[in-house]
Amino acid sequence: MQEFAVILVSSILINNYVLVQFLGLCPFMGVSKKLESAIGMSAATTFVLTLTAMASYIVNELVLMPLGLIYLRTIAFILVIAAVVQFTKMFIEKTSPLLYRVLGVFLPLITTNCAVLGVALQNASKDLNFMQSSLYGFGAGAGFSLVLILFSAMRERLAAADIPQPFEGAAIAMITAGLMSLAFMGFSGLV
Amino acid sequence: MAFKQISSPHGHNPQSTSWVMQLVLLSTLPGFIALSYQFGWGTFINLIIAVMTSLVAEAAMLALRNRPIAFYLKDYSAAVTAVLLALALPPLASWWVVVVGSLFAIVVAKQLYGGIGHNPFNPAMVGYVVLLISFPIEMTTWVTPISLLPEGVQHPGLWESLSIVFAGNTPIDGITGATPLDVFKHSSGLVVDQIYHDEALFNQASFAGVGWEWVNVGFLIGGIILLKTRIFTWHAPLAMLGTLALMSILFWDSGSSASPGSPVMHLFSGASMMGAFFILTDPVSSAVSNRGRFIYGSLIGLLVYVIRAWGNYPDAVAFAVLLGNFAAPFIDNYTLPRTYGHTARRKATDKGEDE
Amino acid sequence: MSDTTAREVTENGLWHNNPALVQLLGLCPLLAVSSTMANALGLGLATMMVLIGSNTIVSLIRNHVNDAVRLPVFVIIIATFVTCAELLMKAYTYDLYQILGIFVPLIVTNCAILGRAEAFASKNNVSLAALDGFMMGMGFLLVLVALGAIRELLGQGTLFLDMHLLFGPIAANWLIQPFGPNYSFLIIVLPPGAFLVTGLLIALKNIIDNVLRTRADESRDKPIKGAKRVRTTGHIS
Amino acid sequence: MIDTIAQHPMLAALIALVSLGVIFGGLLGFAAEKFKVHGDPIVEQIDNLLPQTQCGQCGFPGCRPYAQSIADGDAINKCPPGGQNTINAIANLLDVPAPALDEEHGEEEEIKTIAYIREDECIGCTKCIQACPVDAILGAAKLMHTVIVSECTGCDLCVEPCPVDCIDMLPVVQGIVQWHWPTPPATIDLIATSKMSSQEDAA
Amino acid sequence: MIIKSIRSNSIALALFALITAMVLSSVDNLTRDKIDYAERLAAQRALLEIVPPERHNNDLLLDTQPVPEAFWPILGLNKGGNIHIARYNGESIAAIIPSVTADGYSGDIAMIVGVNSEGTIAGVRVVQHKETPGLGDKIDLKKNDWILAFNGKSLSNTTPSGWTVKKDGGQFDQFTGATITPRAVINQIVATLDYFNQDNDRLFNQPPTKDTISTGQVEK
Amino acid sequence: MSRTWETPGGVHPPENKLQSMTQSIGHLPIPGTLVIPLHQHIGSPETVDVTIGQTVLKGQKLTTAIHSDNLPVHASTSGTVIAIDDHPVAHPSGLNALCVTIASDGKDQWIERTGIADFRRCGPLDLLQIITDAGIAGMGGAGFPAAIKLSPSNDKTVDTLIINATECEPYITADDAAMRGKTQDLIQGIEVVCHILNGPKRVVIGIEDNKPQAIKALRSYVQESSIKIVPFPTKYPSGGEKQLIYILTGREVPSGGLPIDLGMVCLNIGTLIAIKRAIVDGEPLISRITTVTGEACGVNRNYEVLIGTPISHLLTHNEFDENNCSRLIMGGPMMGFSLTSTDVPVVKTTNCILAPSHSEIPVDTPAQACIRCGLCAEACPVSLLPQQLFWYAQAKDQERLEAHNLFDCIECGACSYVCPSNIPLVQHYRSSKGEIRKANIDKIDADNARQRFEFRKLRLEQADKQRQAKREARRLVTEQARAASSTSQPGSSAADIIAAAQQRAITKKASPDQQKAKLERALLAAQSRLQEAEKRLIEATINGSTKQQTICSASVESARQKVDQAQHRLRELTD
Ligand SMILES: Cc1cc2nc3c(=O)[nH]c(=O)nc-3n(C[C@H](O)[C@H](O)[C@H](O)COP(=O)(O)O)c2cc1C
Ligand SMILES: Cc1cc2nc3c(=O)[nH]c(=O)nc-3n(C[C@H](O)[C@H](O)[C@H](O)COP(=O)(O)O)c2cc1C
Ligand SMILES: Cc1cc2nc3c(=O)[nH]c(=O)nc-3n(C[C@H](O)[C@H](O)[C@H](O)COP(=O)(O)O)c2cc1C
Ligand SMILES: Cc1cc2nc3c(=O)[nH]c(=O)nc-3n(C[C@H](O)[C@H](O)[C@H](O)CO)c2cc1C
Ligand code: SF4
Ligand code: SF4
Ligand code: SF4
Ligand code: SF4
Ligand code: FES
Repeated sequence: MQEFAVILVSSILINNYVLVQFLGLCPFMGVSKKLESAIGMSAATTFVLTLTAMASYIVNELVLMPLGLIYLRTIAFILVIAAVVQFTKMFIEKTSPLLYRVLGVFLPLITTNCAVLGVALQNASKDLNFMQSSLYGFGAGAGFSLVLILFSAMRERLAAADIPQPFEGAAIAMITAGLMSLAFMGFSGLV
Repeated sequence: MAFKQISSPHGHNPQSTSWVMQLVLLSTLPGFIALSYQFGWGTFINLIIAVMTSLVAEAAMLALRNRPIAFYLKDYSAAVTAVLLALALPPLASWWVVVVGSLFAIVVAKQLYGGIGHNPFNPAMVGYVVLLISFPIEMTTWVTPISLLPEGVQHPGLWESLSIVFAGNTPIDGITGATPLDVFKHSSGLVVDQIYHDEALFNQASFAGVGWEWVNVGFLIGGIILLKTRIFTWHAPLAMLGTLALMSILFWDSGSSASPGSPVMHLFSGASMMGAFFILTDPVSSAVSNRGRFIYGSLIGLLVYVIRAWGNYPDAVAFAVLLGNFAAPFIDNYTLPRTYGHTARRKATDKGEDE
Repeated sequence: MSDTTAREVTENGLWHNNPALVQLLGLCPLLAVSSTMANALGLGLATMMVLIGSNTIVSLIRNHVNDAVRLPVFVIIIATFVTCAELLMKAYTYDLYQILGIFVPLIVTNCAILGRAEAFASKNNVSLAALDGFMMGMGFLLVLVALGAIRELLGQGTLFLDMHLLFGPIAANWLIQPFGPNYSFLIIVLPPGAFLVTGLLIALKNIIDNVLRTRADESRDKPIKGAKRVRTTGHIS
Repeated sequence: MIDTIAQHPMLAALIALVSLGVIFGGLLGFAAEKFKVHGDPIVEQIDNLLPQTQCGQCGFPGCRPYAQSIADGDAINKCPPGGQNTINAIANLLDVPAPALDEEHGEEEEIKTIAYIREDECIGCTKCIQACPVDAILGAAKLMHTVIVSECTGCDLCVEPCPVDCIDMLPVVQGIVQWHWPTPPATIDLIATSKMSSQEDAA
Repeated sequence: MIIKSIRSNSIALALFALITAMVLSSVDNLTRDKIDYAERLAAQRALLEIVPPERHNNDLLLDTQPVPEAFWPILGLNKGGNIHIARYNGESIAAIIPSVTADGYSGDIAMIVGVNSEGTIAGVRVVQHKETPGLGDKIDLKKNDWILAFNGKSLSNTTPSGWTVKKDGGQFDQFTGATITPRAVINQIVATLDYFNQDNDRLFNQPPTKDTISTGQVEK
Repeated sequence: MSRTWETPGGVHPPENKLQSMTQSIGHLPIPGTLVIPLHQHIGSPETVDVTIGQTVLKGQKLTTAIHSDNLPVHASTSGTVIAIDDHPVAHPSGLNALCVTIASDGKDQWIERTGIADFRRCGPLDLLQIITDAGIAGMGGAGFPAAIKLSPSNDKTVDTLIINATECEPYITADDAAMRGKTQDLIQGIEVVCHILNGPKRVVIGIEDNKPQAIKALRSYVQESSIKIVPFPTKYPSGGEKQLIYILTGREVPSGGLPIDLGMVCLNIGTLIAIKRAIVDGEPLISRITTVTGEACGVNRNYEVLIGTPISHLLTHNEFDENNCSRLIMGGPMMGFSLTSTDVPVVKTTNCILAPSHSEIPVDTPAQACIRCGLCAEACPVSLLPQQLFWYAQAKDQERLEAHNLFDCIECGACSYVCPSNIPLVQHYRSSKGEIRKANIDKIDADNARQRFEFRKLRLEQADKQRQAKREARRLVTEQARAASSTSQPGSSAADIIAAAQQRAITKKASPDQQKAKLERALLAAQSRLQEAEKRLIEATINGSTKQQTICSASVESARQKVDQAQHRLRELTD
């Protein structure tokens, strides 16, 4: 139990995927202008991350390792991710058209979110068991969601700020992310 | 004669922003006096350097941004930022430490966002954290409080202090040491009673840790003045102190070696009181509604405790405040008050006219 | 798209549509491996190679894949190049590979690469596509190296640190320390610094653009207002 | 079995990747058929933001075609009647930066104008009726024509076809009912103007 | 319709996968040996710094002994670890012992301590730590050569009171503003030496796990 | 019963009420000309009954209501109509509006008045008609026709009558003076209203505790009656209808709703006195009590002023010093609007003319940035977050503004008053509200235009298709003809066929009679649509939101235009 808590705290706060590990930055910058879309993106990404962590664990343990094909990890995982994303899309569309309308547009973007491949690769190199892998996947997603949602609320606020012209848009968003990352350094050493 | 077209209301109460800021400046006096008494001239020198740097930086940025300089300098906000940063820095820190901190605070954290009122993060705390991370040695070298100085040793006088700060002369041995929170953090394996017994920082204290208890009392007095003059409401500070106290009670476990310290120590050590009454209350970067500020304060209190108890940093107010700032706009979206005539509170993301 | 010229491709890649500063794609490696110039150069080169390769192949096969499998095929192509790059780096610059870590395989998900395959290579001929790959890669590389240089200099007070990882022993004494050996400003090296410096670079580009634009505006003729109007109601008899 | 495959790395790689390819390709094929995209709701949303003046200044025969073109990647700053507000709204919808209005397409007007036919000069040629995209002109052949004020979008398409030039575009009267408080001027403008006026005083 | 689409897409993708697989497996074939070599070189590097190639002629990587479970607590190991033995012509000359301390400023500090057969330190390297950059991270050889001060020290040639930082009256420097990290490292080195004294007979008298003399270490 | 509730927020600006209460209500000489704006209340416009040059008597109707929410205006004195044109009116915009200008003849001659001393004999509906004919609009604020407020509606009964004697604005003492000087009229007015409302269960006079003399005066009259006088602590803006209802009953008027939804009606002192006069004395609303105050006036005092009196007339009689006046305000300092000219006439809602000196209300200093201090939120009586509203107003984020309940802002000005950064918050809100309303109207217009454009396209397409089909048919015919002619009938030429086609076309075109019938049908349809739309507008006004109201008024407007069109075309045809 404690181990799980440690994994979660570590992947959400201390080694936050976005602010500390620099993974998933493109959607972080791209889909954070509106709170609503950030929430949608977060939900979709967390779901895909968790599922990918599980699926890539299986592929890695059952196919790549026994066959000595570790060098094919990258390509195998990216295929797995694409499949998971596709599957998620179908699944959601089938089960909840409402949810699909909210999340649908975000799903294709997730394929090229490096957080997803990052989780798969990191898990594979860390030699974890299935439960741990899934938890890392979920934690990564939760951490991504946390900062994405807070960041988008902040960017909405910045929309009316009197920002010097050259800094408007991407530049100030970067600087804001920098200050957020500064704040997140406070979590170092927690576990 | 044609008269001007002016929207109501006509007339205004006499409070102005610069008046508010001046009041905040005045209210830091008790804390400043306590700091100076306990740690010597260093704080005063920090203050002068920080204020000068901040004002120059502010003026320069305003000039670059083509804004009326005098109009904005008159609001005293740069001075408040500078003073609060200076009070948080270790006395006798090198001049360039103070300068870098002030520059970061004013230029990056404040003016790049559009100046007063627009910054989402607390400028003083941004300056502080940048320094803490970049120059850990300079930032963890604290002066020993007056009552713990060895026999015959005194804090350096003004000139000597100046030479330490500007010429980089190292302070005489024995006048620097760890802070109570620092000591506590690193006495792992000892039960609390033993720490209290062994460490001069604790066994000579009136309560909490030597020197720091009175600094905190100073800021508490200043804070109460501000509360009474209705510069801010009680929500954020009390929520923070309350949560901090609550957490330290919950994990006090009668002072075993794993205990992160007593409520009294947490409330009256480090930057607790200054944080609660001067930093959290920075209106610009905090949540907006009273409910929001309550949540914001509680969140910061919680984070302060978590980082102090289990994280890397002995004091965590600066980090916790930045994290709180980060969450504030989100909190704002979900803590609108219930408006007259509505049955429920609304969320900022609600669409249309009602419900 | 077919009327794009080589010159436009070049300008877009290096400046107007720079993947890092304008499109804000490929940010993860940009921020993660820009703590020293050597790292930046290593990853930048690898990325550029992959971009050129994938753009070329995608352009070659662009007329032979149908829509449903278009994306997966592109991804497979990119992943193949990345894996090759990974294996080669491991074999020849192992230490650098260790430092860059996960970001080498993550070139696959560098959105800039798939983005170029989709937006450009799949619509243009091979030579243009390859040029685009080169220029986009170059644009990315230049920004990455600039960022690396700034962060290394401001953060650790060095330049050309660890270059031997890339260029072998001859580069071992390239190291410069303009501020003396004891200088350090940690925040720039740490994650926050990556964001801050990138933000400043973007702002710098905006400032330069503004200057260029005002100059161009001054020299250009005023547009004829309303020149592009059409009649929505057809011709009038 | 696995052992034998593992013995031949080349074979293993082939089998692994090909089978992944087959499975995945199948999945995609399934998805592609099953979930064909129907219609493009974004066009609808963009069209909803356009002012529907139907003036053609954007270079398209009406607002909807322009909406379609935006959805296909055209610039969003070509609609002068919508002005900056519309550009901002579309930028917000599409999550792209908002450019300034492209002046080649025309200028944003401060006050809406609508067509007014000087009825005593009108010869009843019906050309304006044909020109009006929203049927805002009434009248029969050889009879005097008149503009329905509430329907006129102010596109001014009727002005040019009129052979006797009897159509004027007149600003809509801003009465007490339409009036609302203007946004207060920004502080720097205030200070700048007061500075200027004090300089003038001094001079 | 669906079946047809599935089939055609599967075939297309399979075709690509086929080409890819061929390309990749041949690249793998070409680079495999070089990569193996590079990996071993890297794994060996720290070991070789402690016991340089001229002092031994076995394969340090392969000649290992597990730490007996009884000693895990002393060495701060949670999951055990392997001790590398350096031999010159079959004779054990040094042991390289993994050791972890949890008393650092933040998180564990993992190091390897090389001890010569006579009990002096051959060298210490910190392999993993999370100490504050600019403060506690000077234990890393990349930042500071403080760690070299232990070379040649042993429990016998240095008094117990000397085995601590200067601030506490010992022989070793502390870092300005950070005493906790060096203290922790020093204490753990002492613990490791303690362990070595208790276990060295067994360590040095075991035969090599494999006949590694013939393999020799990987040459630079 | 006399328990009171406390509203959140509120401010305590200096009251400055004593200055104007040193003397009793005064009277001014009749001005030479009176300017009577035709439109002084909420509601639609009306038709003018008088012509230039006509002589009118005091109290004579100048306009006729053409719609149920119209109110007539009356001549305030006898004289000659000398102009009916646009003239500056009492409106924050400073714009002109249609006014009737009367040159007074100094005789001040009344028309015939028929008061009903024993009003209890009349039914409520008759009394309400008299109130409407007397042109009585609410005199406390928005100027809503009083009769409509008092009209019975089918599903709502009024059980509480609230009399707003708060007068929470600084400086203004018009109601205070009226309560002291015309207590009896007031009480009678209350009785009339009670009768109209069929005897509400509770009648409450809500009054701030800073008017002890008025309270005393009232008490002496109402000792034994069922009217409760409830004093409560002075705080601005307790006089807002919704605030007052909460203070007195602890209940809140639902957002977008009206007091009637709670079974309450709230009337101002002045309105009640006017009602008494209309019913008992037969006098229409032609004068009101107005406070003239401020340091730029040498005399501060309440006057009984004729509606239409130019402000300049008031000011000259009160030793106005123009050079010492920083701005001219109609109403109080918190909610009153600035006047740009002294030509503006007094209207039914003019309770105060405030001419402060430069030191009294100095020029506003430029606004600083909002520091989110929250003082405004502390002051807001309806628990809004003014700083957030301001922030989103700057960002022009209309969605967020509405989510933050912008339309619940009563524009009381408490937030601007306390803002340390001197931000003209209320103006921001007003401008944002205006923009949102305009955006809503634009949206309706756009949708309408889209429909018409698409309809037109469809029509053209169909016409095109028909034409094509016809051309095709014609081609066939000609071909056949050619084939036929080539074989047998060389005489029957193409011309014949064309003539035949023309003939067909002519018969197809409708006869004038048919056209007329069609137009009449269209007119009928348009009229019924108009009625429908008007009904909806009324419903929306009663219990709908502001947004609904704008939508409905827009549709009424367009329906009305359609009727006009149809009439116009019909006329064209019949002429
Ligand atoms: C942010 C921060 C980081 C620190 N990092 C370290 C560290 O990495 N290693 C260490 O020994 N002490 C660290 N310290 C602890 C203090 O420097 C502490 O005061 C010091 O170790 C006590 O030793 P002294 O006797 O040299 O004062 C850190 C303190 C702070 C506030
Ligand atoms: C647009 C509008 C419509 C109204 N409709 C009614 C109504 O139908 N019935 C009613 O009793 N009062 C109605 N009122 C009057 C209000 O209840 C209120 O008394 C009036 O707005 C004056 O309030 P104020 O001065 O506080 O703004 C209406 C007011 C407005 C502004
Ligand atoms: C902020 C605010 C303050 C008001 N203060 C008063 C007041 O002091 N006295 C008053 O009679 N009406 C005041 N009103 C107007 C009332 O809300 C309401 O319109 C009036 O009492 C209805 O009565 P009437 O229809 O007879 O005018 C105020 C309105 C607002 C919005
Ligand atoms: C009660 C109060 C507390 C403040 N606290 C801070 C603070 O912690 N840090 C700071 O930089 N400015 C503080 N300010 C000043 C001001 O809000 C600050 O300069 C703005 O953040 C700059 O936009 C404070 C002001 C007030 C009124
Ligand atoms: S310019 Fe704007 S209003 Fe005119 S047709 Fe184009 S989109 Fe419509
Ligand atoms: S009347 Fe003229 S200006 Fe108005 S919509 Fe029709 S064509 Fe356009
Ligand atoms: S009172 Fe003024 S400065 Fe304070 S929060 Fe409100 S608007 Fe901002
Ligand atoms: S004006 Fe509106 S926002 Fe301001 S205090 Fe009054 S009700 Fe609240
Ligand atoms: S590079 Fe685009 S998400 Fe990481």
